Amino acid sequence: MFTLESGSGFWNPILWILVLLITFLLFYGIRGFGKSTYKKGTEQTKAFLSGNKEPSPEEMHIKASNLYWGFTTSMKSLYSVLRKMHTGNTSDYILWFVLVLAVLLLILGVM
Amino acid sequence: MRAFVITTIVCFLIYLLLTTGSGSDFLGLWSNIELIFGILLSLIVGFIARTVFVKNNYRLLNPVRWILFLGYLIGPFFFSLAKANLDVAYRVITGKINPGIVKISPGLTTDLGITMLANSITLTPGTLTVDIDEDTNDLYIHWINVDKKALEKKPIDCSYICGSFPQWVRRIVE
Amino acid sequence: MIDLNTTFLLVVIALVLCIILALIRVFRGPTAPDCVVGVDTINTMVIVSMVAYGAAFREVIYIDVAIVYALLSFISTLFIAKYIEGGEF
Amino acid sequence: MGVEFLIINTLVLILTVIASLIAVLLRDLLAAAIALAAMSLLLSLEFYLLQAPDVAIAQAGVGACLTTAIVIIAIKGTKRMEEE
Amino acid sequence: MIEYIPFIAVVAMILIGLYAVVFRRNLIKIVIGISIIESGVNLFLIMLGYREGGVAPIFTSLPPGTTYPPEMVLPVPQALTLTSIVIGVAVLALMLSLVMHIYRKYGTLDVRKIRRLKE
Amino acid sequence: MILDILIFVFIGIGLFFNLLAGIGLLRFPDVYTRLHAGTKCTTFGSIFLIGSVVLIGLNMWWENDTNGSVLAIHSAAALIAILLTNPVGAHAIARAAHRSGVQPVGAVIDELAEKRGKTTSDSQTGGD
Amino acid sequence: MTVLEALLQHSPALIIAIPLLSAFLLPLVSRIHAKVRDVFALVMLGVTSCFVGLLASDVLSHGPRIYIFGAQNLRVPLVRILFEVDSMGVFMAIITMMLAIIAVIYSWSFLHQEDGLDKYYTLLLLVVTSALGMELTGDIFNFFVFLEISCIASCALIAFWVTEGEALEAAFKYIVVSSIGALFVLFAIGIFYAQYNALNIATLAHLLLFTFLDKIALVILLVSLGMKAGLAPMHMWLPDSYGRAPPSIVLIIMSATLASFYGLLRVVFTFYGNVLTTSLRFSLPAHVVIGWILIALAIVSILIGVIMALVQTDLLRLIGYAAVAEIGYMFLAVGASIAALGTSYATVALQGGVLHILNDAVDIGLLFLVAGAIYYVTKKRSLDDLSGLARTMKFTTVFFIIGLLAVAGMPPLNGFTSKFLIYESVYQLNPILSIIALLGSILLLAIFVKVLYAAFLGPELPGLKDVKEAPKSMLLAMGFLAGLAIFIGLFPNLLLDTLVKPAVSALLDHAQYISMVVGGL
Amino acid sequence: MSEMTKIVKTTANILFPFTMIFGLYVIVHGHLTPGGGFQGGAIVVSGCALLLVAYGSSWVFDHIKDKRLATFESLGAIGFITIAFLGLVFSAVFFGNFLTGSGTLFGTTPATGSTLSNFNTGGVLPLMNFAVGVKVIAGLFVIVLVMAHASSIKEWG
Amino acid sequence: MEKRMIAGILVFSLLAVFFFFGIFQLHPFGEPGQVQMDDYIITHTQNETGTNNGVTSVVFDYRGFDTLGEATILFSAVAGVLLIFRRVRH
Repeated sequence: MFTLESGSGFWNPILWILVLLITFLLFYGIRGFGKSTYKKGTEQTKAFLSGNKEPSPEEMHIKASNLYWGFTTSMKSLYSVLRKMHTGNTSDYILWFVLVLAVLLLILGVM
Repeated sequence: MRAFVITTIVCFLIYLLLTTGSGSDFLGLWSNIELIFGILLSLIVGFIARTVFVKNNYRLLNPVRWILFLGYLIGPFFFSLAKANLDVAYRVITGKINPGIVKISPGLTTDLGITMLANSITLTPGTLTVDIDEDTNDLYIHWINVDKKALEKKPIDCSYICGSFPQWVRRIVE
Repeated sequence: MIDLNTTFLLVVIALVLCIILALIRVFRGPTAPDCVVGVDTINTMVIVSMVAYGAAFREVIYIDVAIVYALLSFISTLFIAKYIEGGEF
Repeated sequence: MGVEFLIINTLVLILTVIASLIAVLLRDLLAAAIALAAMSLLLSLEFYLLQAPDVAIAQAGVGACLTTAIVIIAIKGTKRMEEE
Repeated sequence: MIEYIPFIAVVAMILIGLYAVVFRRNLIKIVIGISIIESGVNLFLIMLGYREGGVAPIFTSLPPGTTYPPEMVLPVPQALTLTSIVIGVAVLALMLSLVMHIYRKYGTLDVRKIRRLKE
Repeated sequence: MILDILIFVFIGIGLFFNLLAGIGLLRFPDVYTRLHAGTKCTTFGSIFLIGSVVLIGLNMWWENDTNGSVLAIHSAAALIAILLTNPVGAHAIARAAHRSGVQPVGAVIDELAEKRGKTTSDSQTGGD
Repeated sequence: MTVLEALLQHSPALIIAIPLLSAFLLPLVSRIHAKVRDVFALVMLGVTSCFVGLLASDVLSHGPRIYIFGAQNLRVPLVRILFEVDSMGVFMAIITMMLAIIAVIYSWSFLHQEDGLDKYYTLLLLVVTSALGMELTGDIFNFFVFLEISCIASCALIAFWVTEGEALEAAFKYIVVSSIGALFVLFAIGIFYAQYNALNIATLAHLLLFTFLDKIALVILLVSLGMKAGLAPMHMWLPDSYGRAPPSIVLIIMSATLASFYGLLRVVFTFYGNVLTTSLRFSLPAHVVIGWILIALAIVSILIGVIMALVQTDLLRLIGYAAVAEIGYMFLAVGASIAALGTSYATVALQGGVLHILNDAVDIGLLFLVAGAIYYVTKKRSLDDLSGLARTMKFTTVFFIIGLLAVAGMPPLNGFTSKFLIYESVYQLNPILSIIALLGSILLLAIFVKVLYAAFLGPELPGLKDVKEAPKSMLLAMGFLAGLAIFIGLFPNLLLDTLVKPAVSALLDHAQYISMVVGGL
Repeated sequence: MSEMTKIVKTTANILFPFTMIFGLYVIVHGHLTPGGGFQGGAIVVSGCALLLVAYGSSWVFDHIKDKRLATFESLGAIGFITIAFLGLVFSAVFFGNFLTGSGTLFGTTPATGSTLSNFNTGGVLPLMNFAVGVKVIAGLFVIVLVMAHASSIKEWG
Repeated sequence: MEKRMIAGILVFSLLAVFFFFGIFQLHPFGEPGQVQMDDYIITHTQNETGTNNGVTSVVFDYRGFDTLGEATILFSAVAGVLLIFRRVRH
């Protein structure tokens, strides 16, 4: 009764719950293999950077705007068009409205 | 209290005028329910507007002044108005003007009086009230055709500009 | 003898033609006060044409609109005048 | 309803359109507000001619007085001239 | 043709208003443009209700010579227009108070300069 | 018959002065003189035009049509409102124009400007 | 007649009247005490929800309901306003009430330091009323009136933080855009009135002939309501206002937006239901043209939404663009179902679209609430200034991850269920559409992983050391939405069978909607 | 803040009660002549705006506070919706016109082709007119008042 | 800037053409086509609502719910203006 069918496919939550449970059990089991000598608050937890000093949080912090640098740079031509489109000008918003209105009128009016 | 009563009565009279012909219960012109509503609404308006409508000036309660006012309106005022318009017509057609702004001291003291005089001046020949001195009640008047004779004596005599209006106004209001 | 109703309609037409003259002043007026003078004149003419139109068809309850206009057009004139003279509201 | 009505109606409509055009085109915002008041006025006359006195009163009260008042107050709160 | 002139005026008013909104740069001009569009739409509604030779839908003091039931213009568009007028004044007041505030914050009324929110 | 003639005369006078107001508004050189035309002529014209309507209303009332009373009284109310408001409006405009610095064209004398020149403290120059 | 029956009979009117009355009363009530005011708003919304539930149970079991204002029975021409409540309207009303109650609970602690809260709650109730009215009404002018109420009240709410210039700017843009849209809707109403002399939706749908004027009106309605719903390329107001309004308000504005979307559905399916199959030139049926128009706009929305969201640094604005993409999904489903009208997968697509309305409300709402919680504790908007919040805000992080997965359409959560239906059905119309939709989902996932990485993971910045967990009532609101996301994700069929399928059949069965009113003549 | 001249103030004093009584006349005759709650309310508000422009907003604030006006507006709205609810109670339908034809207050039916004398008609319509009138007066005036005040002060909070 | 102008002119002329063309499909001015709803109101307003003014009877009786919405719009506008100016007063 929980199966969702869409003509060509299906979706069963019970199955998904089972899969999730198994994943969780596996995760728990693997976790058990960890070292028992690992302790919090000792030297062990500190990062080892080839003997260099650990940088401060500000230096380690990667800004969100740099995160997908590669993607945005490769799509630069698309972004320049889109940025030009989003002018933030109230009149342009209405111009887009009128434009779509006119185009749709043309389509439906000619048809 | 007196202000409240006066305002209410005036409002009621206006209401009666507006609803003339609504029925035949009262004097053959008004219906009873209209009268009741008129009184109620007049009380409301009287309560709200009593402080602005009546400014401690009860001279106008005298009916003689009302008759005088009517006489003023029909007599000198209307005559001047007609003259003024012919004057403007003349100036519109010929385009001859000789304007200037002059000061007169009519010597009226009450607000109502000065207002009536200023309005009369605006509607009468070749003159237009531009400004008023709040303290001395002097009027500054734009005169479309300045009379050279009048400028000789300062301040300018009222009679050049507004004829006998200040006397009339004084008789009516003050 | 022309019909009285037609006469009043002709009056309205004449007044509308006068309104055109005043509207030219509103458009051309070099300063704002000139525009206001034009609008003030239009006000009065509109009131009169309303009364005349109501009288032409004997539609007596329509005259209320003219009274409303006569009372209210004055207020907008005052607002504009107060702005021009630089007063604070 | 004869030819007189048509003439009046057409004239008033043309004037209304002209007044709205003035309101849009003038650079001085105060003059634009005044032209808007004139448009409102003529629109009210048009409503009156089209036998809608209720709407004419509403347009008179709102369009001629309150709209003008609010626009003037807003111009007072900001500034009068359009920037180039 | 002659009987369509009023509707042409309506379309002209709507287009004039849209022109003001799209091509004028001043915020108050934009507000005026919206007001003009609204007037045009109101006029359109009233025109739809006009019936040639009709009187206003009010029975009090009908003009002399009216037969009963009289020929009257349609009342529903007038009621709709009344609602629309109230909406117009409410929107206008709100927009203009926003404009006043924006002027205090940005120091300008130019719509091209009021676009901190973009992209 | 007499009434009809009277009404036609009134209408003629009223229309003449209203037209005059329009022409004067275009012909005069500055705002003050335009106010002369715009205020006086329209007021005078309105008195006659509305007066003719009032006459019609009174005539109807005389013939026992109650609608006539409404026509007459409400038209008269509109007239009174015009008479009260027009000169005050003209005064307000003239004062505002003078304060905003509009000089009367070809003025031979301007005592108000003199007075304002003396007290420079309150010299306001209209809108910003 | 028992009391329950009487209440049921009048519930369409009471659903509007009770929040309206409480909005009028609220300025007076708030004089007593601030606490009283908060509780009053919630209680009144609760009462309204009870009526919505009552009406829903009746409508779902007994079919549509009609309520006439001011008269007992239908008069010959339909001069009076009437409400016509069918399953679709009820479905939307439930969504609206859910969002409203969550927003009120969230605002309790989110805004407790601000002033002007009595006006805030009043306007909130008014927006809720307007959304409910748009969903239940059966009269097109009434729809316009409620549209305007939602415009004005939402605009004032967007400008709630008046000290920020950007909020005022967003509010101005919103009101310009929406009032012009509403004026054009009124123009379209005038066109209908001129031709058919009726204002009732059912009557108009019955009489509609698809003349040239009707085409103009259809285009105007589509574009205006589409703009109000945030369809690209008229979407630009949406990130502005969603990004600058208080996040609790965004839920309310979203309910108004979804109500406009519902209006669009109503226009296309019911209003033009009779004439959708008319043949136009080139022997193309009208529904194919309209459907492909909507599909084209939807694809533009999805792509613009995700691509622009990727480069945003303002968290709330980013979610705003994601909301545009989500709107695009709904339009894609609707467009596909119109284009393929009559086939079996058209129904599936519409089911997906209607279910996606609810899922969009839950997911985007949850994300906005999380973003609001972050703003509440850090007072920072930009993602560049945020880092390592997971250390201090554990619950919020969990809720964010749930919202992230749900929005991206990851399997065990609710976003997947509707997107699954959409992909499946759109694939049968045209595979490329399905691919684009999947691409959009993947990009959404990428976007929110970026947010997760930037804001919650990473080193702890010194400026954010003394950050505490969000207050309890905010957590409660977020938790409710997160729980709902999981629940719908796991048991979509419960919802699909009880609510969505009746709603879809009500939309498609325009003949019943029309005959409810016109048949009674 | 600043006041206008004496002439304007005196005229405003005279015109204010006239405008007000005319507005109320329009409100209570809404079911007979052109007009009604909204139109009459707009007229009364214009009268109040006359005082505002003649005396300045601070003078008006001395006489009435915006909070009280807002309360009046709420009361008007509540009155309107209460009449609608009374329709639910008395005639079993929301917005039912329960007074028409009842013969009591406003309960008579007007004669055909009638004159001004049918004041006692309309059912609940005059009451609704009055409620809407109160609401519109308070609402529009508070808008104008607050905006005028905001435009006249230099420093905003 | 120039591109925007050209696009605007093009779009506006297109819109104008369609609107003007659409306007001529309407019923002529002064002769409404179908009037069944309004004629019902005109003939029944005096009996059903007891009102002489047809417009008022539509506004407050037949379509009273719209008027409630209208009142709500005014209410929300007032609340909005007071909300926006809340720091300016006092």
